[in-house]
Amino acid sequence: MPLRLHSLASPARFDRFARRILPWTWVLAALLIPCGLLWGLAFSPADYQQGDTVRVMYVHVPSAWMAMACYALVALLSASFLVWKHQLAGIAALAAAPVGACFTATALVTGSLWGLPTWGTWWVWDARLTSVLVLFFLYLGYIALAGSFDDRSRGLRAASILAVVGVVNLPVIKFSVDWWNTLHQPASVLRLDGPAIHASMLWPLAITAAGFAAFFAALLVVRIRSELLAWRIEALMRRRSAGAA
Amino acid sequence: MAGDGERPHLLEAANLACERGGRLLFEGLSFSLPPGAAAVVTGENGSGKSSLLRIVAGLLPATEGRVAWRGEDCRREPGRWRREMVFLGHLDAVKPALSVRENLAFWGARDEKLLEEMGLAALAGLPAAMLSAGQRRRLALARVAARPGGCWLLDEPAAHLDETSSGRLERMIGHHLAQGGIAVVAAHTARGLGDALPIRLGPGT
Amino acid sequence: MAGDGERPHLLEAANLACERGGRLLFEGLSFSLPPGAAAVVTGENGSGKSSLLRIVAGLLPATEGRVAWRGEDCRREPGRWRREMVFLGHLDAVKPALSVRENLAFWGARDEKLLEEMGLAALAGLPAAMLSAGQRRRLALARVAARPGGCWLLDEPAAHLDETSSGRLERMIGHHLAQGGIAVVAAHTARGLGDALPIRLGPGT
Amino acid sequence: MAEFLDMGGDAATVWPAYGVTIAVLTGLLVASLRTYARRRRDLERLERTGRDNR
Amino acid sequence: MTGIGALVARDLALAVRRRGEAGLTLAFFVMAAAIFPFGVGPDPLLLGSIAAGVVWVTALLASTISLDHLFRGDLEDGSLEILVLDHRPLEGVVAAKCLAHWLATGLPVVALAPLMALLLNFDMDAWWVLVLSLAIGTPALSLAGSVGASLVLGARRGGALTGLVVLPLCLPVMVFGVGAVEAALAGRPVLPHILIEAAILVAGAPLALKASAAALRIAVE
Amino acid sequence: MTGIGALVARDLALAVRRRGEAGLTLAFFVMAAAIFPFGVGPDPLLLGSIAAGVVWVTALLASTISLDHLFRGDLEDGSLEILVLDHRPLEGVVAAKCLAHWLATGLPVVALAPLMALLLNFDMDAWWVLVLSLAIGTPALSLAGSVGASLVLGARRGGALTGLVVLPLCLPVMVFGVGAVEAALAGRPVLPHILIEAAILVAGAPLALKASAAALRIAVE
Ligand code: HEM
Ligand SMILES: Nc1ncnc2c1ncn2[C@@H]1O[C@H](COP(=O)(O)OP(=O)(O)OP(=O)(O)O)[C@@H](O)[C@H]1O
Ligand SMILES: Nc1ncnc2c1ncn2[C@@H]1O[C@H](COP(=O)(O)OP(=O)(O)OP(=O)(O)O)[C@@H](O)[C@H]1O
Ligand SMILES: [Mg+2]
Ligand SMILES: [Mg+2]
Repeated sequence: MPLRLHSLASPARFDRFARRILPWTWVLAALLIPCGLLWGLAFSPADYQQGDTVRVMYVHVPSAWMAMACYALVALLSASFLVWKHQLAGIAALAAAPVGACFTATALVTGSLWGLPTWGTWWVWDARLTSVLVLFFLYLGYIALAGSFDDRSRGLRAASILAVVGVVNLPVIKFSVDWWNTLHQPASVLRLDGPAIHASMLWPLAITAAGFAAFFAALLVVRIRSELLAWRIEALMRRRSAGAA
Repeated sequence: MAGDGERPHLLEAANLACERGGRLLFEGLSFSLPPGAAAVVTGENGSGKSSLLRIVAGLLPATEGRVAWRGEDCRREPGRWRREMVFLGHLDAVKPALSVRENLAFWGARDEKLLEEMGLAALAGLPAAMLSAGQRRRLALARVAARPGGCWLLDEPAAHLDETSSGRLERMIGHHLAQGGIAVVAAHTARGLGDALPIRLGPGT
Repeated sequence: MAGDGERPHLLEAANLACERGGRLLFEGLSFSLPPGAAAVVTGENGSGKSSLLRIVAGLLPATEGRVAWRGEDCRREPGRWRREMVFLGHLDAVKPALSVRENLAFWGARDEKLLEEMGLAALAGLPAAMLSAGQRRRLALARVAARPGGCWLLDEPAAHLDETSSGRLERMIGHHLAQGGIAVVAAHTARGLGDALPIRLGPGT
Repeated sequence: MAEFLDMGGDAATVWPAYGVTIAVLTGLLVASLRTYARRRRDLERLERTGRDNR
Repeated sequence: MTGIGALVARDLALAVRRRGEAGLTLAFFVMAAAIFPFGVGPDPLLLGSIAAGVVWVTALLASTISLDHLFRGDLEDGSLEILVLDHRPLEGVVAAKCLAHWLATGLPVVALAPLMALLLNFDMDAWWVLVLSLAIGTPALSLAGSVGASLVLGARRGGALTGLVVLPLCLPVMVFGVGAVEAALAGRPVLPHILIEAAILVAGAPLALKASAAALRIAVE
Repeated sequence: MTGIGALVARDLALAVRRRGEAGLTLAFFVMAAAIFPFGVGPDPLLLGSIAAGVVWVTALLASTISLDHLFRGDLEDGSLEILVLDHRPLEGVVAAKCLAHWLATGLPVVALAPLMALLLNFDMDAWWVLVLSLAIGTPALSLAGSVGASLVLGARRGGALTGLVVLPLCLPVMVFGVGAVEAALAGRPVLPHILIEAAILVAGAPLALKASAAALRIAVE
């Protein structure tokens, strides 16, 4: 389906929805992130083994979660775009991907920084680390593919297919710590039998994570709007230049 | 759309519109063809002849409107729809590494008579890489000729052909129409398709 | 071969023969063209029109005979010979990833007037992948038009062109001939090249 | 305060980690907002100049 | 479904014409195998311990090399349009292409694996596991490759983009393929790895075919 | 010879024009290198010992993956005919193509080699040897590749020979390239290897250009 101009011209329902939730998400993000980070930096206890380096956790772990959740979302949106031809879903996925890539990057960098004191090196080719790197490339591939078609809507459809197929990597990342003997920590929060870390660490972690999620939601709305504008601008320009003929 | 008297129309295109590269090529285009009828699409370069053929073939989604074959929307029943649909674009779909005969076999056409009808009998064993432009076009036409009776969509079928072969093409289309097939042909002149339904597309670029 | 009265002949082909795929396409073919003259090569599919043009261009070695440009054998002095020789085959030599304007620049043609003359001005920024068949052919012709005055070898230049653009092609060739250039054009009809030297090739396949 | 800044000797790990995260996220935020604003301006300009010829 | 057999036969016939591809794959494979022992030095133990990984990685890279061919010829000579319009499902066409690709790139690797293993001083008791894991894994690589190749087909350019798109998709298969060999070397049970690998192939194949077919439809627009 | 500069500029423009291509190629390399640890395991010592091989194989992969593009596009869209007819020597055209190919595939490897070496735990005292050997070797790979790529074009039926042609051309370069690195790691003199590598490049370049040009002339006949 080529993207009809009018179907984009007034994604009115999205706009109404966005208008309603946007203030809330900004407020939530602005409250939760500083709160969680400060808590993590200043008021949570140092680890008896790792000392103060454990504070990296409060940025590392939420980033890592967001990196994976974001990919899951991109894949989900892409799938619904492909199946139900819901244009907005495809555009939303396109808008979300760079955010996910950024979270992946921060997870990688903070993890590396954390690795130096704990493992004695900032990079090992351990399965967890490498698979997150692969996730980063998957994001890059998705973004690059979407951008390398002359026709935006064809690029979006091709990239959506990639996003859906790329889901195979999520289990590899999630379970890499179980399948291999890795240096990396196995899951201690997101486990079937409940979290296994102390509440004094769980709280700031949960608050930062919630803050990141709120931030993501707010940013996503802005980026979707921006993306919609880009499509309209391009369509207009195309028509102008074609009309001038 | 209703039939033409008693004969039901095989191909019906209703209210087609096509926008490409930001330019509206055509809109509100409707036509329908009963068995044995042909349409000839003319228009300047860039007016959308090829685009129209690709829409009818189902290669390109129409911006608006629908196409029905034997009363069924082509998007719904791709299997049945496509079995009778034969498309020939600007490209010949010829495999240079295969011989002429093998090329036809590749598309499921094993009848030696086809080679003769298209004047390819003498070239049958030659690798297609060695064909001249017109000979290659004839090979592409032979693939089409192998499946008469359905819906032929031919984009400038006479490109590169000489007089003799243009005559072969006319005979081939005539034979097909006589068997109750229909044909939509894009061309720069309506020559040789005198009684075909003319479809004239808007200005080109 | 001597000149035509006082004007020295620019292009001289003497006793050319060509054998391809075991078939002798032509032999003993001689012709020569003074400045401002054109030749039109006609013949059936597979009669060797393209082969002749490729021999003159120096892409294909002749089985026999020689071609001289300004009195020099083309094989001996490839540098000088080729600077003035412009070849357009069945293929358009268009890079789909580049825009129309960039395609021309790729072949060293930066003149915006070329775009206008070939009716490509409105398409200048479009990636060539989005051109229609005739538009692409026009782009190929614009490349040729950028180098008037030498020897043009055009193989079915009017393929895929509509009426308007065929007119453009005729004007373009006329302008070139008026500047003292010469042209050898392969075509299925001699239309638009009325006073050109006719070269009719033998039977095709 | 100095003690807090020192992070138990792990300042070189903790502060860059927080710094990078905050920098990347604010960078993304700023970039997104600016592109959005730019596109709004572009569209307005486009809609103001020239009518739609269709 | 009667036509699918004909489809496969046809693509195979065409593939046989293009032995060049197999030659290139083999050349790459041999070169890679010749290069690795250099770095590792002659230590047979070390060499043996990385042999499986090297063979697997090389197989993966070798299969990526010829991916750009897979559909591009068909796109450029116009055959792809006809194939997309065929009344038989496009997935069948893709499957036939994948099979042809596997025959040209996967099969030689499987066949050569024992020799490579020997050269790299691989523990020969486990060689059949290596061969088995490759035999199951390389078709999956071809399938994943076809997804990447068809996706970049309509794009302005392939090359690095193809690789970037394909390699992440291939990873899971390789992980379990290597896992099986390592389990065999360590005396642990091999079956679970092989089963997971096979499961990925079986479950992934329809997905990959569907995805490729969809991507091809986009490419001919 | 004045026109050759323009020729190179043009081909480079075509290669560089594809925005983001360089970034894409870099990502592709790291991705390709990231495959190895999945195969051979995370042991830093082991990885360090195969690092040179990994980098070199990746370079080979990058160079071969886009080889088929080198002239085929030009042949099929008809540009090759025009290039052959250019008044400037065809060898110049080939050189320009090789340069563009190297800039797109070789240069990124050379640039990235130090980082890869670092990531793969390579002995950092020898990193400059790795870079040097790649800097001399990758152009040779591009040149050898161009011979192979142009030969297939002429071979009517797909040519089973490409791989076999490219193999003996590339192998010596790679052997001496990796050899130099090995020598550096073992504390032996590096210069002989580098000199031989350079000699292959210098002696081979004109030969490769001539051979490619001849093959291209045959291809357009
Ligand atoms: C570049 C290096 C690293 C990367 C790419 C990385 C990646 C990840 C990912 C993807 C997760 C989410 C896992 C899940 O939810 O199942 C995670 C969680 C975690 N990481 Fe890392 N990590 C890295 C380094 C480190 C280091 C050095 C440490 C500290 C020793 C560490 C400690 C943790 C902890 C404690 C969790 C939370 C696990 C849980 O409770 O589920 N990571 N990391
Ligand atoms: N892939 C594409 N993407 C965007 N626009 C396209 C694409 N292909 C063609 N167009 C545009 O659509 C218009 C119609 O193209 P089409 O090929 O249908 O013309 P045509 O009538 O067949 O012309 P010709 O006589 O030259 O074959 C052209 O202006 C062209 O620029
Ligand atoms: N590469 C080749 N190798 C061998 N034979 C060839 C080759 N190319 C063409 N031929 C043969 O040479 C003959 C002449 O081909 P040529 O292309 O010159 O014909 P033409 O007059 O241009 O025909 P058309 O009108 O179809 O373009 C044909 O019979 C063809 O089979
Ligand atoms: Mg057309
Ligand atoms: Mg011809």
